[in-house]
Amino acid sequence: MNIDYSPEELEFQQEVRAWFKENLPEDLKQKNMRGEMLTREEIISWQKLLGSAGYLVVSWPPEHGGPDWNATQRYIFDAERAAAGAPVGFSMGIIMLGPVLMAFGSPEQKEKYLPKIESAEDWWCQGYSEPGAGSDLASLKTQAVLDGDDYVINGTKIWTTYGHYANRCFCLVRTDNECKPQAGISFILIDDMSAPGIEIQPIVSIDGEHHLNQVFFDNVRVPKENLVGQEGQGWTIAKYLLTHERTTIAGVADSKLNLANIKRIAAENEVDGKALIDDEQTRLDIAQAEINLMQLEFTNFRTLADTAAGRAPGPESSLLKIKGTDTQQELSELKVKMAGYYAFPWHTEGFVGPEDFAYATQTYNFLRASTIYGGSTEVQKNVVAKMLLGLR
Amino acid sequence: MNIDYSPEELEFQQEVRAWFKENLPEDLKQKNMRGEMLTREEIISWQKLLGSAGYLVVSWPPEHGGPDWNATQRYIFDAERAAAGAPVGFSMGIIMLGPVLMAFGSPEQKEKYLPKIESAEDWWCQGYSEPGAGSDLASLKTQAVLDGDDYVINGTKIWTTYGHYANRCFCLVRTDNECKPQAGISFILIDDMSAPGIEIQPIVSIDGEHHLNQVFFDNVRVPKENLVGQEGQGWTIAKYLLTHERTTIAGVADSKLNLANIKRIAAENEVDGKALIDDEQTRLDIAQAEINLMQLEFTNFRTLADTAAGRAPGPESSLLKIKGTDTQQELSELKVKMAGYYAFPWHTEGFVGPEDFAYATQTYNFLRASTIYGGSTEVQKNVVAKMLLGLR
Amino acid sequence: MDFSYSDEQKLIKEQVEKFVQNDYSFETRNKILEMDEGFDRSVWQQFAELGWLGVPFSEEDGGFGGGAIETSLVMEAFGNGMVLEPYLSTIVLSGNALAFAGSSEQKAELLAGIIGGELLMSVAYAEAKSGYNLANVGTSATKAGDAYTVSGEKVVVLGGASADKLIVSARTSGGNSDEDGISLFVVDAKAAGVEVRGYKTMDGGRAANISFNDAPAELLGEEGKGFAVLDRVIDYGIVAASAQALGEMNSSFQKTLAYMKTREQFGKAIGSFQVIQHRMVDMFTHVESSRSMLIMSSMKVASSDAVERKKAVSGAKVYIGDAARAVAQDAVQLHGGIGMTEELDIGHYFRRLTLFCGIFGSKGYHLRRFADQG
Amino acid sequence: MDFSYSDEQKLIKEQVEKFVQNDYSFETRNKILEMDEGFDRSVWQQFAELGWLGVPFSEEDGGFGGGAIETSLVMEAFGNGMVLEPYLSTIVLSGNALAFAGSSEQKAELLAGIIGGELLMSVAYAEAKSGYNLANVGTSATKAGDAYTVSGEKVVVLGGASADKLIVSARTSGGNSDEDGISLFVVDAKAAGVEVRGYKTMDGGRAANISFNDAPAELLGEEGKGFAVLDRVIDYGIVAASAQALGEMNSSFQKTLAYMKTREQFGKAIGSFQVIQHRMVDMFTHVESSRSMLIMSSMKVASSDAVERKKAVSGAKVYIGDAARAVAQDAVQLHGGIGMTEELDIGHYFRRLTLFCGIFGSKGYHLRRFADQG
Repeated sequence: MNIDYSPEELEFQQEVRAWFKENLPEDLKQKNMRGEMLTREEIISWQKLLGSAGYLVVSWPPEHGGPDWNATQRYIFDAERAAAGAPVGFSMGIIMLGPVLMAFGSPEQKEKYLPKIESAEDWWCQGYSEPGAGSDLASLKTQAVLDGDDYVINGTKIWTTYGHYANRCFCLVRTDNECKPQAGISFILIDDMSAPGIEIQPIVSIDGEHHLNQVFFDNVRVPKENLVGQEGQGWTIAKYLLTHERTTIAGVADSKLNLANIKRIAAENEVDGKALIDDEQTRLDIAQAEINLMQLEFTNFRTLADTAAGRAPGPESSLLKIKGTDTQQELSELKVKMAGYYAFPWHTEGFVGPEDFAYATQTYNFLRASTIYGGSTEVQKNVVAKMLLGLR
Repeated sequence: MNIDYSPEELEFQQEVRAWFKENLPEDLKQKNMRGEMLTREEIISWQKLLGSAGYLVVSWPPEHGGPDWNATQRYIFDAERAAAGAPVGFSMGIIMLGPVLMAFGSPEQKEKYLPKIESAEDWWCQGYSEPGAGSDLASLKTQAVLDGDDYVINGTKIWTTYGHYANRCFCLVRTDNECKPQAGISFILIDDMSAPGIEIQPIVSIDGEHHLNQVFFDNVRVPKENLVGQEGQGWTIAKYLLTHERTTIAGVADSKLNLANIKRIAAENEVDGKALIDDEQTRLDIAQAEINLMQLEFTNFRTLADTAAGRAPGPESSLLKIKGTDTQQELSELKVKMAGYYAFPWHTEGFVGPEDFAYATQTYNFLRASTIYGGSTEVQKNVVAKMLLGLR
Repeated sequence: MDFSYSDEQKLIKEQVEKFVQNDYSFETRNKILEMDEGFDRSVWQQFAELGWLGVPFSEEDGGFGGGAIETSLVMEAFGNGMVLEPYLSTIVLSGNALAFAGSSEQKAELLAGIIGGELLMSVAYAEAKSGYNLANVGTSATKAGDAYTVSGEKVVVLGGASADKLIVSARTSGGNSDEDGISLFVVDAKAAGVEVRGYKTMDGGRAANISFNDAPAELLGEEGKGFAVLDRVIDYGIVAASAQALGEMNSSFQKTLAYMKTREQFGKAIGSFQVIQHRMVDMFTHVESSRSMLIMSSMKVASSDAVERKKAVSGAKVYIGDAARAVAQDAVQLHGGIGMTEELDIGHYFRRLTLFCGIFGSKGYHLRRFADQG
Repeated sequence: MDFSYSDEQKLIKEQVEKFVQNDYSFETRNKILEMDEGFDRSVWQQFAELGWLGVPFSEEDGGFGGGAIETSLVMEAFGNGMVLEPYLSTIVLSGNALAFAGSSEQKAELLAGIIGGELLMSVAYAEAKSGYNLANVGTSATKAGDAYTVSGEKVVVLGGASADKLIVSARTSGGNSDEDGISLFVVDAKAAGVEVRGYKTMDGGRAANISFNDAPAELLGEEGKGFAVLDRVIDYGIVAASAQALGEMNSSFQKTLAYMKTREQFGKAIGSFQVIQHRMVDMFTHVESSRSMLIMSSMKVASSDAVERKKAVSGAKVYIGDAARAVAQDAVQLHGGIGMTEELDIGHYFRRLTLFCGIFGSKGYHLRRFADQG
């Protein structure tokens, strides 16, 4: 039992660290650290830079352009990325669609789509949720009906993150109404988000920003070659993604950067005659958050060590999403508390007070979503109770 | 809207206060304040003293020997009782059986039993729960079968508080197995706990003390006159008691005394060079407990004001048990924390450290029961969700 | 002991509740949000005509003859509809400051102007590094002859951008955090040397940072004794803001409860899941417990015993602040995705309640203030 | 990075687990509880024979060659069965104190005696008014020639009543709470001037208040430099106690889970209620999260960087303490009435875990100690 990286891993860490130091633009770093939203252009050019260094599709196997790293290397990379202050960027194509195509896609699909994900040319968005369906995917209603060589899609998808930035979209659609609800779902690719019949309606969220969309499909024609796998295989594909290894789901690396940032802010900002860190409650709140994060990091290490050793991750891995989002919310709330009255001005108004606090409230508001999307905390607990504890 | 007592109420308060000051034995007060268990003899002689002053069956109507007080007076009396440091004593007969007999009992039953409750001659215990039944009274199994002029009782009751102190017992028994489970339950009185066929087995609880018992009935004969109301009316009677007004269910008065005691202890006890109250966290923990208690007191006032004005208590009254027991547990835990290492010695060992802390752990352990008995917090929430919020 | 409302109190309560329900729908409010000042001056005039702007003030000062209890009734109803008009800054804070410390001339001019709806005011007390400490005052006032001028900067002055006049805390003597030596002044927002930077706040309201550069100022109350007045005024502000928060919490609760009963997931109403049911009971508990604390503090804020007043008000702020946070977060969480959107009122309640947690002092600040009273 | 156990580690883990399961049933334990000393000396001899008493010590000191990780494996398994024998006081605290600071003579005599099972020891550090501060030492030591004597009183010395020898912190110089000037001494419990008052503790164990009146004492380690040793020894104690608590938590969780699956109420298994299911998930989370913190602290307690060590240990104590409290309380609550009784093991786990929350410092104490490291 030991907690150290091997000499090779340490060398790798240095290499990655040096790359970020040299390549991450300072203004991008500052915006990211403040919690400010990045523009589409900023994200794309940064991802292209990553792509050109072979640092974009890091979880992919080498035959598809991945760097052939093991789980520990991917973990180190992500830790260095976060520690450098670099943003996560858009990753639906890399994390979601890539693995699906590799496992279920046709040779033509792989050839057509994978290279453009690798090079950050394509921005994929995800069409899963529908109004009224929430966490209950089996009830989705968007139809795809085969008409000649095309599927004709009608319906609507909601909570489509960065749908207005994306040029392509992968969707779950219903291709059969007769069979059991889950068996009638298929996985399909939409090549062009500006195609006729597609309307994207912005949804502004409670942080005042436009991340989300509702997408309407009105007789949208998609060639039948864009079906991934077989008709009716959509449910299987969706589940495949859920069990796919994700060593960064806990968000440890970014939370560590956040905590370090909070400690710096607490030391630098003076309130009522003393530094924030010299206020006993703030000091203990920060300590408690750091302890919670320590826990998260080591639970993550346990999963990582299992993965690295080729073992299935232990039961603790199912808790990473719940605890990870708790920690993100806790840190964002801590920053709001530290901001005091400076949490009140809306971030769209520029720097009314210290820059460090300008986006505190926006981040806090936005992160309320973290315990809702991707399987709400309540649904996650249902699953753990059933699957791991055998309660039903 | 005002929060003041009327001149008459203030006069009443003075009268009661003076009585306690004059009559409460100092050693009884000290034991009670430390959280020490009282002996059967101590309790009985104290209750007899209360009885002789007309202060025992304070919730009863005058025709049965009650003092004809209104809800506010009863509240004031209980507040003064607690503030004086006087114990609650045993009250199953007063709070539970008395109202049942007044509403459902025969004239003979009233005449036979009520006066001896009023004078503290009889100690009644309650036979409701059975092993395996918990909060689910409808499933109880103890049988009472009519045989000539007697019911013959067989079965067992559990969690019988102070069953080993009591001379009498009121029970829910099953008199009919054919009908719906709730309709076959009857309410019956057992005159003599030392009668043949009754065996009382002690249950020691996690505070190391003997409060509870399991009572076994083996062909115990009870004259049929001891049935209260009709056969099958037991469920109705049990429900009647649940809705019966109890302005002291929140335990505000005793918790206020506890808090005052904790503040005194925090001021008097020095740890690591300063008084406990000068430790910032202890100070804030106490402040938070005091605020929580403020809330409880005012929620209780709202219920009381409604009752006093002849209105039905508002929805807030259903929360008094949940919040009241929370506060009791919070205060007991606070005392354990303040005790530090002195929470470790078991109370049976005499005063190993400061007397103030000698019973802290015992009380903490014992009070874990407060959220279990009398409708667990979970069951209470089920009821509120269904009855008040209309969720089902 | 009597917790029932008088007929007069019931009347004002019903009046405001009815107005909010009928004339201040979520759609109407959204339009008002988009207005330049973040509120509607014609609505404000309506309030004046209905007499609501005089609720907290004595009849001899031209008011309704009410106090914190009546103000709480108005504010709770305002909370139901998230009313945007600057009642807290103009009526509760500025009005009470004038009522507590104003000369008869000041009352005749300013308080009457407020009650009549002609004058908007705000109290400027917080500074860039003061935190929540009202005694941490760096802004200074200088006397020249009979006249004063003030210099310094105040931040996050709620309603500050629309105020015609400001009540400003400034130091006339003493060290930086001394309570003694703080005085209150009335400053005209249009006067020379006053610079106002207005901005939106998280709840869609408006606030301002305001700098004073030898701005002419008129003393309000006794020189050097302003702290006790300000401290009391802010306590009245806390009670009023708590009442508003209670209205917001209760609306969040009621709307969430209704949604839980209709919204289906996995083939049944969400509200049929036991975990949701208990969460709703907790939310209900937060609302009713907060109501108890509001009643308590709205009665005790008027106490002449400062310790009793501070314990009541700070205790209520701690308790209701925690409840507000929990209700706001749970209302969003239980609504799921739709709760995260601007389209729905739930997210707006969330931001109002989040702002409430920080207004006039955080939980930590008030827990300490409570403990300080012994 | 590798979190798997070596074959040697697995062996000791399985050995102790098997012993607890087969030879230390709840009934057996209840009999041992009733023994005069609160533990069974024949069981202790068995531990000695199996080599378990040497687990934390180097091979050159006659030990197994393990460290905190191996000790944690033993202690977690002990926790499963709530083993009563004084491993913590004798082996972990006293043994490590000797290993860290003892002369070769002291090791040869005392450490060997401990490992062999012939000698029971305990560390006496807490005083009546010291709280958790190890540097708050009023007990004093006086040197006369080459010999020392100590005077003062130590309280709540776990295992103190059965100890043959005591390691006592006493002041040889410096003010009451100075870290400098504290020295450690070995004192014979039977020596003149030593008075031991033993008593039961909440978990059924034994502790003692011990007074020293010019009792003869032998220096352990360097004079005046005892604090750093004691601080480190207690950190090892915390890790070991945390491991034991993890075993107790995990057993409480497993037993509660099993009960939820079998116990019926209102016609169905309690575990089918969603509220219970989520509570069980929370309990499971507490156990698994605590395991992460235990792994972390058992690796880092050996760090030569004192800041790293203290953060790891205090962080773990804070976290596992909170988890222990929650698991203990919920296990009783979910069991209902039966969980409140002495008959069932659940209540015994509850008291063990309650004691853990206070041992070697409360949550508040360790949160501050953590924060103090920056």
